[in-house]
Amino acid sequence: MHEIIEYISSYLTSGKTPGAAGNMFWVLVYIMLVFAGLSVAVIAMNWLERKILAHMQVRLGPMRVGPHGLLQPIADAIKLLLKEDIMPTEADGFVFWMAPLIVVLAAFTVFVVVPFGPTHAITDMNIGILFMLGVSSLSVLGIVMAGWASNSHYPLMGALRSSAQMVSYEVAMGLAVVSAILMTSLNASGTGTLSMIGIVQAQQAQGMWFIFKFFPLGLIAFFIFAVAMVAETNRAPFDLAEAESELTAGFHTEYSGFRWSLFFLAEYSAMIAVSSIAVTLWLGGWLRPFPNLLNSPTWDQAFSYIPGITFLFFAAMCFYNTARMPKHPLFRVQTIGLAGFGAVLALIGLVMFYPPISLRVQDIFWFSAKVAGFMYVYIWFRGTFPRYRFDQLMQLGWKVLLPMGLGVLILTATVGLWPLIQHTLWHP
Amino acid sequence: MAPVATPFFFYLFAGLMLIGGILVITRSNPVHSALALIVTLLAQASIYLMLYAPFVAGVQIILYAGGIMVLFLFVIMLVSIERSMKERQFNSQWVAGIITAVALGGLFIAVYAKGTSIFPHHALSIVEENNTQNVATYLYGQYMFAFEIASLLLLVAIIGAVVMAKKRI
Amino acid sequence: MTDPNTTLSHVDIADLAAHDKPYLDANELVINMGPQHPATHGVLRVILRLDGEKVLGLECVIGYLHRGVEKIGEHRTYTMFNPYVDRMDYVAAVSNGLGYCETVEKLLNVEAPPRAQHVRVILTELNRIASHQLWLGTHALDIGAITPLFYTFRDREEILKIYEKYCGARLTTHAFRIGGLQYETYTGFEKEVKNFLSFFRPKIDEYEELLTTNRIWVERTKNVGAISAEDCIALGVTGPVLRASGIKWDLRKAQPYANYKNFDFEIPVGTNGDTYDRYLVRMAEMRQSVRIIEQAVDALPEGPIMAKVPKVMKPPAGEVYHSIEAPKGELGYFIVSDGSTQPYRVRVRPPSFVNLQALDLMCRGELVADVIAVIGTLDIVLGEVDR
Amino acid sequence: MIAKLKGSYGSGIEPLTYAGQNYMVVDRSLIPEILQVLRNEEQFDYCVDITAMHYPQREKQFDVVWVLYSFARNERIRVKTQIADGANLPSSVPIWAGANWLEREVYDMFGIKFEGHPDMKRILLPDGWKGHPLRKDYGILQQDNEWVQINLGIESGQ
Repeated sequence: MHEIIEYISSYLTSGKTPGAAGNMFWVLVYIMLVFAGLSVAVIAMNWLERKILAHMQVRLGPMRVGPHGLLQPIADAIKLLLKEDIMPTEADGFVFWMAPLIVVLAAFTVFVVVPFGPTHAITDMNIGILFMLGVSSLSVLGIVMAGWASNSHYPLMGALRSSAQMVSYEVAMGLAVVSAILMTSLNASGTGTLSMIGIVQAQQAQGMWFIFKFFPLGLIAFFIFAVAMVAETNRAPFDLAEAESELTAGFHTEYSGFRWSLFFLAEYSAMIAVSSIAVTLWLGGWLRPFPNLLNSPTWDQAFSYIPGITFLFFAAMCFYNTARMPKHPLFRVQTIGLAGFGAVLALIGLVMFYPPISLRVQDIFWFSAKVAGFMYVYIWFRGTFPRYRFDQLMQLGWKVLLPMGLGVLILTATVGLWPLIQHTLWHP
Repeated sequence: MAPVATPFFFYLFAGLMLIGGILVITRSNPVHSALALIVTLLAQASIYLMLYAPFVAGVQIILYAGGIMVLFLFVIMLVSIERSMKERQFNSQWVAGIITAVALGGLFIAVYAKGTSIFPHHALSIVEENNTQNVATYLYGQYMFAFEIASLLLLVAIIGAVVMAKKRI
Repeated sequence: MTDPNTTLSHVDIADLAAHDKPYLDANELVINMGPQHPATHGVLRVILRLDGEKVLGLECVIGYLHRGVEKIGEHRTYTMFNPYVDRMDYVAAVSNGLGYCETVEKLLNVEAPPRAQHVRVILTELNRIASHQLWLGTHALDIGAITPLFYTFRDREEILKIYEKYCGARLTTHAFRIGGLQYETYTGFEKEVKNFLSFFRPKIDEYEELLTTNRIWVERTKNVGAISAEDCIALGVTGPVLRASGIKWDLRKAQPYANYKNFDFEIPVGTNGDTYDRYLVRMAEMRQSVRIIEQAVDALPEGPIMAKVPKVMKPPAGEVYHSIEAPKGELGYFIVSDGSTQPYRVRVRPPSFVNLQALDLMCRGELVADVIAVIGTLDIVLGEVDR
Repeated sequence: MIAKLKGSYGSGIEPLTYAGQNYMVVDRSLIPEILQVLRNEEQFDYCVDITAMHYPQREKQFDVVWVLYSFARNERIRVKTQIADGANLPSSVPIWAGANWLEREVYDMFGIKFEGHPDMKRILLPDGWKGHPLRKDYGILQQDNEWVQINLGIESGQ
């Protein structure tokens, strides 16, 4: 018994990720936490997307299930789970069954290496970024399988479109990623890293987020990645695969109920995954804003309050809206519910002021906040842009982003090695 | 982190590879064959990982499982499956196939039996952390020439493919 | 293949047999779009022959919404048939009513009094705006921009409110009567219409801000589904589609009806006849409609709203073809009277039906995504195509 | 213009006016030529509409009407002819491409066939339907019960 407690508590002082420390218990705990957090994030995304999109489109969005539709995603989830799961008679049963599993598996597995903080990752891999790109590229397989197994024209065309799109945008994406990896090697030893945690630490060591590095090269690389990641996740304006007005629903036209919800889950977790890559590579991962400029302990203290303040702000918004609720008996339950939700948020916010917790949590907070920014941009895109046509999409990928990526890569290498080149040229 | 249950995982992945390989050549539905091939490639990537070659494993997944196999599936899906399933398989050369397989197997066994000196009995002690850097150092240092020749070969292949696909450029 | 009940598999086999191509040569793909499809604006069914994503040809299958309006017309009196015409182009019901009432008035040789004419122009032009708004919203939705739909519906609501206040109905208004109007305008009608105009003018800029210079929108619509003026004329295509091809022809100017000749407005024309030009033409038409309404409201005369028409209408035997510029193109009515209380024959010349013929020509060589854009830009209403 | 045509074709053309609208009743035999002349020489380049009327008491049961418009002259004209049940008319698709669906609709509703039409089949009603609904002897509640039963699986569509 004592040994077990020893085993569990020994990790807490190790200062490593559970994977690196080899502590199986904490690995399992972290997997559970990441999985649960991701599910909650997807559910929250569902609600937020509908709400934000609705407000962009001068409507209210879900308002009926719970106060301001807060319980809508839960109602949707229950509906999806209870729905009849239809499989077309002519479908290839096994492949049809496998496809959503592969997509979900690929979307969730990448989170093994996502660094929510210097120690808050399930594990740190030597090839972290490569692993993320590789595993997320496996989801193409699931999409192709889904489209083919449905044995119907629309899903097949949707699958062809999205797989062609994903395969071609992976190239531009890879080049942008490589230029960021090159930047990690600009240190004394000259060896870079592919590890996700290492990349963020390199940004910390160099005192600069890579988006500002070699201005504007980092920015351009980030821009290429940002465009490619929207295409990679099949989201508007690159949502050709699911173009409702053309292909009804693309590769998952024939899916329903639980299986369909798996695709849904995978789409949103893939969005979070690629946003995590972007945050890690260019936006300093878990680092708080200005870690080097404002690095006095006072500033550390001040920034550690921000997570709590954010939650308190949301709580205050809830209370404000509670006060604005119609004073009618029919709205009583909703009013109480909203107030309760605000109270929970306020409680979380207050707990976050408690120093041991605030220190452990603020890395995760900054990382999530940055990812949430990306999520908002995703929704914003969807509300603003018309859809690209397939050939235009391919043109953008191959004729614009790919050459740009190559150029940025070469320039980054040249600028990074400039001292060495200078040295060789001037002192042969 | 110390390796856990190495023999178990080795046999698991080796078995998966074998089963996948057999399924590739026995399935009459080409899509199923391709999927089995993906299983084989993924199992192979796992074995690379066990050999402390994470970079090769990652590249294997990105390039083969995520890239090339998608293109394979692409082509297969565009061809009508119902029709091609009814078509005669290329099974008429199974005698030649078995002879080749036996010969290849014999060669492997012979090399393994004769050349025990090539295979050290102790476990390789490559430090995991430096694998990627090592690959880079070897590729751009010692094997620079071979590497560049390989890329030239790929260029030739691309041009060849374009010439064959497009009659008029 | 016209049989609405032909299944897709039938089409496949028939088509492949017709083209005598080996099945393994997967160059040609037959896709059935509709009648239940989100982007066919109702129950249009399109059978596409594709080479990859390129359209080799297509065939429209229509008739799913056929209700025999022309047959019904022969069995109703002139007055009783009036509400039925609203159900053809249900997004521009007022225009349909105007065309029908004016045609019967021609048969009866009566003319609506000036006040009625003015109100008719106001309501019809409001209807043109409403129809174009609905077109813009759905067209943008087809191309993937979901937000304009809600903007246009928000503003269309204001027009529908005016209709509702005027005659009690919002969509199928049945606003006009043969010989004039049934109802006098309500108190504050002019002020509300004017309020709407000042509310709506900046809204057009808002729509344009979202789309006109949007790079993706321009790329999706420029040089897509282009049709030349000659082809338009040969196919009988009218309305904004014809004008976008560069022909300055609008029945309101060419053969003025109602009292359009009293109003000062311009006919917007395009040059390339592509989807983008049609978009611009319709946007400009909305602005022109605002101009017309403004003039009509300012000059709204006092006086009776109904001409002297007999209670039981028995037009003398004869036949009349009369057409108006509906939001979609030339909407013609050909009514033959045999001197009885019911028309002997009512023929409707629906603009959507004739315009839809051009779909095949406009889509050849384009991609599947463009078919959607072109169906949207033709602005068809299946209720009118099938009648 | 009509006078000129009248001059060259004589008794085959009867110009009429009603409510200020010109139309002419043309003999069936002159139809192909008149349409061609109107299109090529008189610049009636836009075929607005083709339709028909049914007069069951008459010997020549059908009136077929072409509504034409000229962009150059800003003028409409209607050409009307009478044909018997079962008689054919020449298709005007070669003259105006837009006549395609209009003629199909006339065929669908009245059963008048157009010779030389590229795709003479029903357009609004389903292919197997029996009867032509806009004929006067076709009741307003009448339907092809057999077709409805076979294809829709119900007793009646009413």
